[in-house]
Amino acid sequence: MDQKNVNNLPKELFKPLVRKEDTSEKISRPSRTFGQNARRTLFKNIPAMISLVVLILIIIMSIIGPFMNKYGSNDQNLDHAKMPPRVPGLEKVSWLGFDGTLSDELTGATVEQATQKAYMRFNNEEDYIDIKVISDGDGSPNSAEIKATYHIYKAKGLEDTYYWLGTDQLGRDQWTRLWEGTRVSLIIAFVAALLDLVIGVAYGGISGYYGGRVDNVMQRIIEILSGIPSLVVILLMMLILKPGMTSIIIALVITGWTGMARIVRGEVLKLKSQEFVLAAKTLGTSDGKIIRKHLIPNISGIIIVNTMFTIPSAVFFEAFLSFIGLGIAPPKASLGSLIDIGFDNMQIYPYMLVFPAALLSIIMIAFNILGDGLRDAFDPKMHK
Amino acid sequence: MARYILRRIVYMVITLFIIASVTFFLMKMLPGSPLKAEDKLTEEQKQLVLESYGLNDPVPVQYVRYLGNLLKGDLGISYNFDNTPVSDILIDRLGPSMQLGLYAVLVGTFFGIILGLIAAIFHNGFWDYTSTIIAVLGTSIPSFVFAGLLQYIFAVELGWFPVALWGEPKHMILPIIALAIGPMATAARFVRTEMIEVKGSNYIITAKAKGLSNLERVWKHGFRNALIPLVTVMGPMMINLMTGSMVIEKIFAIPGIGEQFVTSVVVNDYPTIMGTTLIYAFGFILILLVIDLLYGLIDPRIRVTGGGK
Amino acid sequence: ACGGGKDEGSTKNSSGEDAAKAEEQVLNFINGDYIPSMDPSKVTDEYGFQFVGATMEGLYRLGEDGEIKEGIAKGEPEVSEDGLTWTFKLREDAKWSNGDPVTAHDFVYSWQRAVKPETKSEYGPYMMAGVIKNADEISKGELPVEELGVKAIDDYTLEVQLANPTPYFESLTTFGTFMPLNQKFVEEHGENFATSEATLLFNGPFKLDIKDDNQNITQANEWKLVKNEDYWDADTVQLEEINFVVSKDPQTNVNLYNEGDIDRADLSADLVDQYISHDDYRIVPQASVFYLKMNQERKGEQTPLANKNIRNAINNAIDREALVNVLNNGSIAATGLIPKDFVTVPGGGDFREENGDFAAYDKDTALEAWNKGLEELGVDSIELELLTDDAEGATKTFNENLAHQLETNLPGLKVNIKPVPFKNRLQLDTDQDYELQVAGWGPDYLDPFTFLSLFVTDGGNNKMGYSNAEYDQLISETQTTTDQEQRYQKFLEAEKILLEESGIAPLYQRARSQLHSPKIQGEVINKFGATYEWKWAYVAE
Amino acid sequence: MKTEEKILEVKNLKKYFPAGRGKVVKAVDDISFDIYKGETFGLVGESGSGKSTAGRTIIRLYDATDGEVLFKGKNVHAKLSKSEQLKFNRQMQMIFQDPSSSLNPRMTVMDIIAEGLDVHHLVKNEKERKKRVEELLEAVGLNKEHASRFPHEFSGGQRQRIGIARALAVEPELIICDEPISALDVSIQAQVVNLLKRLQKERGLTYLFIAHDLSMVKYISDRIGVMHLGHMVELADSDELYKNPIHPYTKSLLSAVPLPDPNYERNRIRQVYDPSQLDTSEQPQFREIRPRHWVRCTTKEFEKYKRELEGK
Amino acid sequence: MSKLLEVKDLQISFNTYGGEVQAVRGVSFDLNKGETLAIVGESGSGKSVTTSAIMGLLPKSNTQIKNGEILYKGKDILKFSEKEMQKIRGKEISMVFQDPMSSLNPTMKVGNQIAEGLIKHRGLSKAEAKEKAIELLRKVGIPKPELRVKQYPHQFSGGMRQRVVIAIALACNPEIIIADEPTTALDVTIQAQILELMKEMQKDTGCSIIFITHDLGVVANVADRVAVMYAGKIVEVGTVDDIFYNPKHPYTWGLLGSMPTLDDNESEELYTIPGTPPDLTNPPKGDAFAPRNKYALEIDTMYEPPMFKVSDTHYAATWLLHENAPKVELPDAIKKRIDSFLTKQQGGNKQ
Ligand SMILES: Nc1ncnc2c1ncn2[C@@H]1O[C@H](COP(=O)(O)OP(=O)(O)OP(=O)(O)O)[C@@H](O)[C@H]1O
Ligand SMILES: Nc1ncnc2c1ncn2[C@@H]1O[C@H](COP(=O)(O)OP(=O)(O)OP(=O)(O)O)[C@@H](O)[C@H]1O
Ligand SMILES: [Mg+2]
Ligand SMILES: [Mg+2]
Repeated sequence: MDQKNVNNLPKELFKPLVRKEDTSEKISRPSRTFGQNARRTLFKNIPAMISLVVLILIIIMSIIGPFMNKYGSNDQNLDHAKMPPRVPGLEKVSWLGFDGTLSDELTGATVEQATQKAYMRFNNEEDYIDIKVISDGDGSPNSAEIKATYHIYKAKGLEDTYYWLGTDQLGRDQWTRLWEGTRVSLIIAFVAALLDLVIGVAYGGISGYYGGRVDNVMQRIIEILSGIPSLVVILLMMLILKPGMTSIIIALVITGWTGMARIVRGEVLKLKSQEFVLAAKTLGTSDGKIIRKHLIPNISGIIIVNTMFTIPSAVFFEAFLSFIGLGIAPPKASLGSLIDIGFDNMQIYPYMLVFPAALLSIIMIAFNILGDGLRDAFDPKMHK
Repeated sequence: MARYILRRIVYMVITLFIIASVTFFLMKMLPGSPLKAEDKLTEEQKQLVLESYGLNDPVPVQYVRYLGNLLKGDLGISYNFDNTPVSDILIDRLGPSMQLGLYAVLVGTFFGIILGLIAAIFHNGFWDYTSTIIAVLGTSIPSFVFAGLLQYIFAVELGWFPVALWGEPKHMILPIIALAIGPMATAARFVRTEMIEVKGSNYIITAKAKGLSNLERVWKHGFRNALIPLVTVMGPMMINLMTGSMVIEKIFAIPGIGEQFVTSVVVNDYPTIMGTTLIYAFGFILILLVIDLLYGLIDPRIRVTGGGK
Repeated sequence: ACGGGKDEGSTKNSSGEDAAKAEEQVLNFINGDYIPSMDPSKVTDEYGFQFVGATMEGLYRLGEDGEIKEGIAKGEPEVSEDGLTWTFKLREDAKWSNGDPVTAHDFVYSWQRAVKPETKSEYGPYMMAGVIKNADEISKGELPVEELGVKAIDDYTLEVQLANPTPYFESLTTFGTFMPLNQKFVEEHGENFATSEATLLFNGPFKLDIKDDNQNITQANEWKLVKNEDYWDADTVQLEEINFVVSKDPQTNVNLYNEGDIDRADLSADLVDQYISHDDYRIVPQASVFYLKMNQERKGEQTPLANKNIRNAINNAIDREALVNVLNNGSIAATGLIPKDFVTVPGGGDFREENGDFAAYDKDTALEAWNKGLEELGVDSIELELLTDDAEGATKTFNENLAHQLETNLPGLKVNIKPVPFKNRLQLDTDQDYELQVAGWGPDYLDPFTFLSLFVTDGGNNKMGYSNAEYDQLISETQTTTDQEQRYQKFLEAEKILLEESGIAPLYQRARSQLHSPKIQGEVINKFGATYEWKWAYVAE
Repeated sequence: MKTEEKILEVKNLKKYFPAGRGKVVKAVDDISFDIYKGETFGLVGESGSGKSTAGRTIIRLYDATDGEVLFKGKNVHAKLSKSEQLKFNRQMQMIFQDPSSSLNPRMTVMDIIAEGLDVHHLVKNEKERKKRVEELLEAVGLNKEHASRFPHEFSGGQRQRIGIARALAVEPELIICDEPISALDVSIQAQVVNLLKRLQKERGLTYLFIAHDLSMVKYISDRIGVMHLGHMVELADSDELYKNPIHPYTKSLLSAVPLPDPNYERNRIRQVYDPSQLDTSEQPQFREIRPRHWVRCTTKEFEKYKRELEGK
Repeated sequence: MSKLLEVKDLQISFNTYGGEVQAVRGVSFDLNKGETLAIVGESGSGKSVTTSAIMGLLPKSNTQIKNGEILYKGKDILKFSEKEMQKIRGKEISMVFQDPMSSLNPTMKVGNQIAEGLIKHRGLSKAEAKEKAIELLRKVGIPKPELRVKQYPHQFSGGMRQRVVIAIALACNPEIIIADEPTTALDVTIQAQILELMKEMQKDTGCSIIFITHDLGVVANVADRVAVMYAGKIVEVGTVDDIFYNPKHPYTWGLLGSMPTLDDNESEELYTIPGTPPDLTNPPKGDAFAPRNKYALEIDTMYEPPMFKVSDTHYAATWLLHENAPKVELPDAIKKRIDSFLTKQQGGNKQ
């Protein structure tokens, strides 16, 4: 409005304002809780959401995956051992690696020699082996090189059979075992993380809240526990307990909870001198209720985030235990035990390693990204 | 200061004592015996040998004897290696592991810090995402998969480095890379988060108001303040790495303590397990002290004498 | 069974032709682990025996096919009528690496040392008790060590009193525990004896060389064997140097082999597929047998396995061909307790062939026995725990397949696999706290006794509640019988008894598959003791 | 309104905090005062002088190192049974300084205000609970729609009023206000102060009002105590204190208060407090220099101050 | 007097999740050489955003400078590149922040923090800069500056830290010092010291000061001129005397009235401004202050009031100054207070 107009404003506008209601204390913004804010922030975090979706898919697959084909997880069939992956449709696209062939590059003094080796290598099923000469060789050792492709499904008369991810040394379907293994690994990880959470939160909460001597003693205990290499404790537990999922979980929990306890304690220490806690105290609220209603809800974000990071490390530790031979009892599989087997076959049957290792890595990555996303989501500074 | 360190040392001794005791009794829960040809001996023969090791004494007697020897600095004789003092094992095997672990931590931290700084400077930009992806991959891919891949690609296929074995500097490269990836990822993550946090703090704004450029702000003001959490995580990580990684040592055929340690546990070589545990615990507690002292150096507000809180 | 002849066939390769010798007689090997001990009295493991064997020499050595070859002893021993007194003439040109002559006293000292309790030797009493007179009593501290039945008649004559006529005694003397020791040297170094290169003394074809003379041998990660010029038969020894380095991961080892860094790499089952067509691939059969122990009495209580039909059913329900297929390392199906190509029955063929197959895979028979067994027990299903260890790479799939076979072939059977570390398995075995167990046994000397004595009632290694009076009787008789033919008849019969009532169910006879450089010639592979014998080995062009 | 009935007696109260290496921080070092029913007792002093500590020790958030706190004649630091403790909690309440940290961010305003009602079982059912909370909200000038909202949705002044409502819920007799307005905007401070005054009138409340803003304290308090380094250095009726400040610290404090009067400010002469001028020949004591006017001083100073006062 | 800085119709918004926050909605003022301009107003009224804009300290990611210019010595610094800004920051215009603890780097020696700017802008050597730092510390009244330069911020008390911050701001003899609530975190006694120090420094160097605060007492102490901000706008501007003795905007009345003075009679209620400030994502139509204004007019809900001139130095943005508006008297409480001030002044009696 320019200065000129100001002077020609109608007089009636200059009546004192009559207010219908007192709007001075009105809050116009929609009511949004911290949780809702966190959720919105999380939902806007694309990588985290992708991770979440991927994880949910993996979890669903770990439940339904084994039932998606007709093979049971321990259906052994030595005739079908070490079959490469073959997927209907995708089998046409040879570079994808789902065409159900095995191939290898072999060398010899002459092409014939190399070919002979190829036949030997692939059960002498000459009719089903394609030979591609890479170099003719000059008769000196290993100068000739060929690439042999073995159509193992055809050779075994299994044109109508499809093992999507191939089979292992006992002819078990890798697809089924992969998802079953994922299920086992995830159960171990979730239960271990859950127990970590329960013990860690209780321990850290008590230690932090009561403080003083209680805290001192409890912290010393943690310090001593962390001074013992966790491998000792875990291996000892694995040796003392009956092998199996339960003992792996127990072993993981025994060393795992201290991290959570430390974090919770730190947070509780920060929170307990906050004035709302003091206010609750002056109202006569009991200690238990203060911990439950005032402290825990306020550190739930950090707890959730930490749990998100605990899960992949539990998956990983289980894999490590399997790797050193202390993992899940056969014939059950876990991602770790599958990787262990795959690792031994890495160069010749790479599919045995690739799928479980990739899945493990995806799970780890997804949990880590989701964890990061949650950390941001629970950080009020990130709320917009 | 001296008094503080002295007090911490006394305190360390107590902690070590408790750890020694706890592990001792844990060991006693282990089934099996130190016998090597156990499967061939008769019960009588076994008992005779156990007797000669003093293992038929009541556990408290063994405990007192153990502590007594410990005080004399005697960690005992390995059950697995004939006539080999545990201290010899530790000295021989710790060397390569510590060497590797130290280099890995240094290399990893160095590159991690660079990655983290890049990510923080270009917050939410391309470099940020790239370095975050590297960090996530680094923490997500199991070391045995990674080590196997390294060996296959760089040694078997490309032939740039030796496949395995130990002794010359060239042997160390692949294991160091395999080991360094973890610390690198962790360092990158921490530096990034801390730097982003620090960047929003008032003294950085003050620095900006002084007319300092972005780089000057990050380097002169931000970095040191972001260092504390980094030191806190890298310390224990260093001890973990320096006490060996079973997987890496096995894959690269390195005569380290990590591999030896797992073997010791599996074959019930108590004295070696105890010795290794004590070394680990000692390193761990020592590094905690060092971290506390470092805090003081990094952040003058944290007075060392304050009791470490 | 003693071939006194000298170095025949020593420079022949497998096809019997002489191969041209290479200029440089050096080999590079991987060792699967550190050397846990070099003290002959205390050695217990494969690698210990390997390097004690290469650097020392006892009365005899083993040549191709277990042939006994002269060592410190000259010619064949004189054996008394009753087979209890053996007299050995020693050669006078044998020397320790410090120049001392090797004498009969060195044997006396060493054997006494091996049995006396203070030494804490595990193998000493194990090998000598029941063999050498008074060894058992001495090891228990009941008699002074001087009472051991071994005497130096003079510097070069050794007389040994045996507890039982032990026809395989000659082969025993090739074993690490029976090596001589230089008393002066050992006592001089006391506790430190055999802990470092500097405290070792050799009388064998090679000397152990560690870079740091004072480093504890057990901690050396690299070492080499170098030709011992003072060895009495040094002329025969052609290898100048054999380098060793410790590396445990099979994949790494194969990679090293392919890079030409090493001359031999053992293959894990998983690697066999890839290298089966490799020029250097070979299978080395071994004399170790693996079998299923079926515990009849767990912690004082009878298990379903006390029922013979159940045991027979299990024995017949196992398809061993499938199992060795899973193992995939050249192992062969075991059909009895005594391995193939281990001993020959006097006047006959291979023990295994003579006694025939006891472990036929026959689903129908198995099922029949199974149902009968279940009926006798009055149950319709059984759950059994299968105790296994992680000692060998392929056992995981092996166990899974075994369990699977049993479960599919015997309806109502549930097998729970319990994998534990090796040491724990032994503990559970000692406590007889298991139901089924995959166990294995490697021979310590060339005689069926090493296998068949395992399962006598309450025997130290029985631990499965197996007891058969007739079997016990036969086994004990073999110790006193001097007539070899009769003795072997008893062995044959005993094995038949054990297996016909399925005391155990044999599984497989182990083999090693490896990549092996063709340039290695003349290497002998033993069935017990030191695995490889390099005295006659050389590097071909 | 004001009576001579002592509702709170603080006797030689001490609160020391350990500060590592055997050192202690004497946050409150031997202070004594009484609060009468219905009055507002102001407590001022620089930051760190121990005001909050005193308030918190009185309400038993801290255990006293030494000394007594008698509430209606009963020692609150004695061992109390659970029900006695609860009763005490109802009678004495506290309002906190920081409106952003004094409300649990994860609870609705309804639950925050009703916490006291729940703890003391003051309401029988959900409906009554809701009604009480709405009444309380109204009493502090908020409306009932606010009950379902979360603290972060409110401005500082509104939050502070929620804190007041929470304290009022259990119908206390004494409320300790620990700097309830320091963190608020000027325009809001007056709202809260007016509210506190109104509630005092309506409900006969007694306040212990802690602040460092002297003009506000003077405005709201009947009597004022001045704290310095854990000691109470001066205590008097508020007018008396302003007119006749005796202790040099009080004088310097008063002379530093900025006033919204440019002319006054232009001419302000600030008095600098110099502890070295104090008499150290003996341990100073809290002495009544005039009826109801107490100063911490030595005997020598006592005489000096007395003379000064008379000289006025 | 020459105009050193002119802010013209500055409009700044922030893009946030909840929408666009219109933090500054058309602010204009100017700063003369050697004067102190105080900006008052409650929290969130846009004081800091305005001054941060002058320093170019606003976060790039979500700030939108929608309109306006900031002329420093005639040049629009909003158009400066980051490099150019770096040359101005700390050298020509420097800033003192509210919280002395957090605005000093805890891990850097105080001396270095002061010297940094000198090295950067004045090209001094390290040793010279250190000399200068000691001198500055002495100037801001820190005893034993030779020792103190080697210490860390935590070894200083709150008041001393703020002196250090001021020393940093003064280091390069800037033309303008922006002090954003420099005393809010301090005790009254220390606050008084700092204010004295700042005034002294100004006398020495002749710099101009923009002083942000919400404490009217402080304003009365330091300011030559005062700008009162409400909801992203300047609602009244004038000399201190204008604002304190002749306030025209109801919001200014509220600010003045809500502060008790030592002479106030406690039985009276304080004059208050009811309600809470508006949500700047969605500022009300018309006068943003209207909902809280006892004297609001109908027109307030429709049109924003322009700046009405009260005197040459005094302007206020309220429709009450319109010729058609009903005459509204100062509220009694405030009138009485101003009267008491003025009488006191005439009496000239001050202890
Ligand atoms: N829990 C505690 N542990 C240790 N020291 C404390 C604790 N609480 C307070 N102190 C110390 O006691 C002294 C008095 O603190 P208090 O909070 O009572 O001061 P205050 O007068 O309320 O100050 P402010 O005006 O800043 O609130 C300070 O030196 C403080 O550091
Ligand atoms: N970076 C930002 N992003 C979003 N909104 C912001 C940002 N900075 C300031 N604001 C908003 O701009 C408005 C004005 O803020 P400003 O800091 O200028 O207020 P102020 O007057 O300085 O208040 P105080 O007295 O509390 O310092 C506020 O509503 C604030 O929330
Ligand atoms: Mg306080
Ligand atoms: Mg501000």
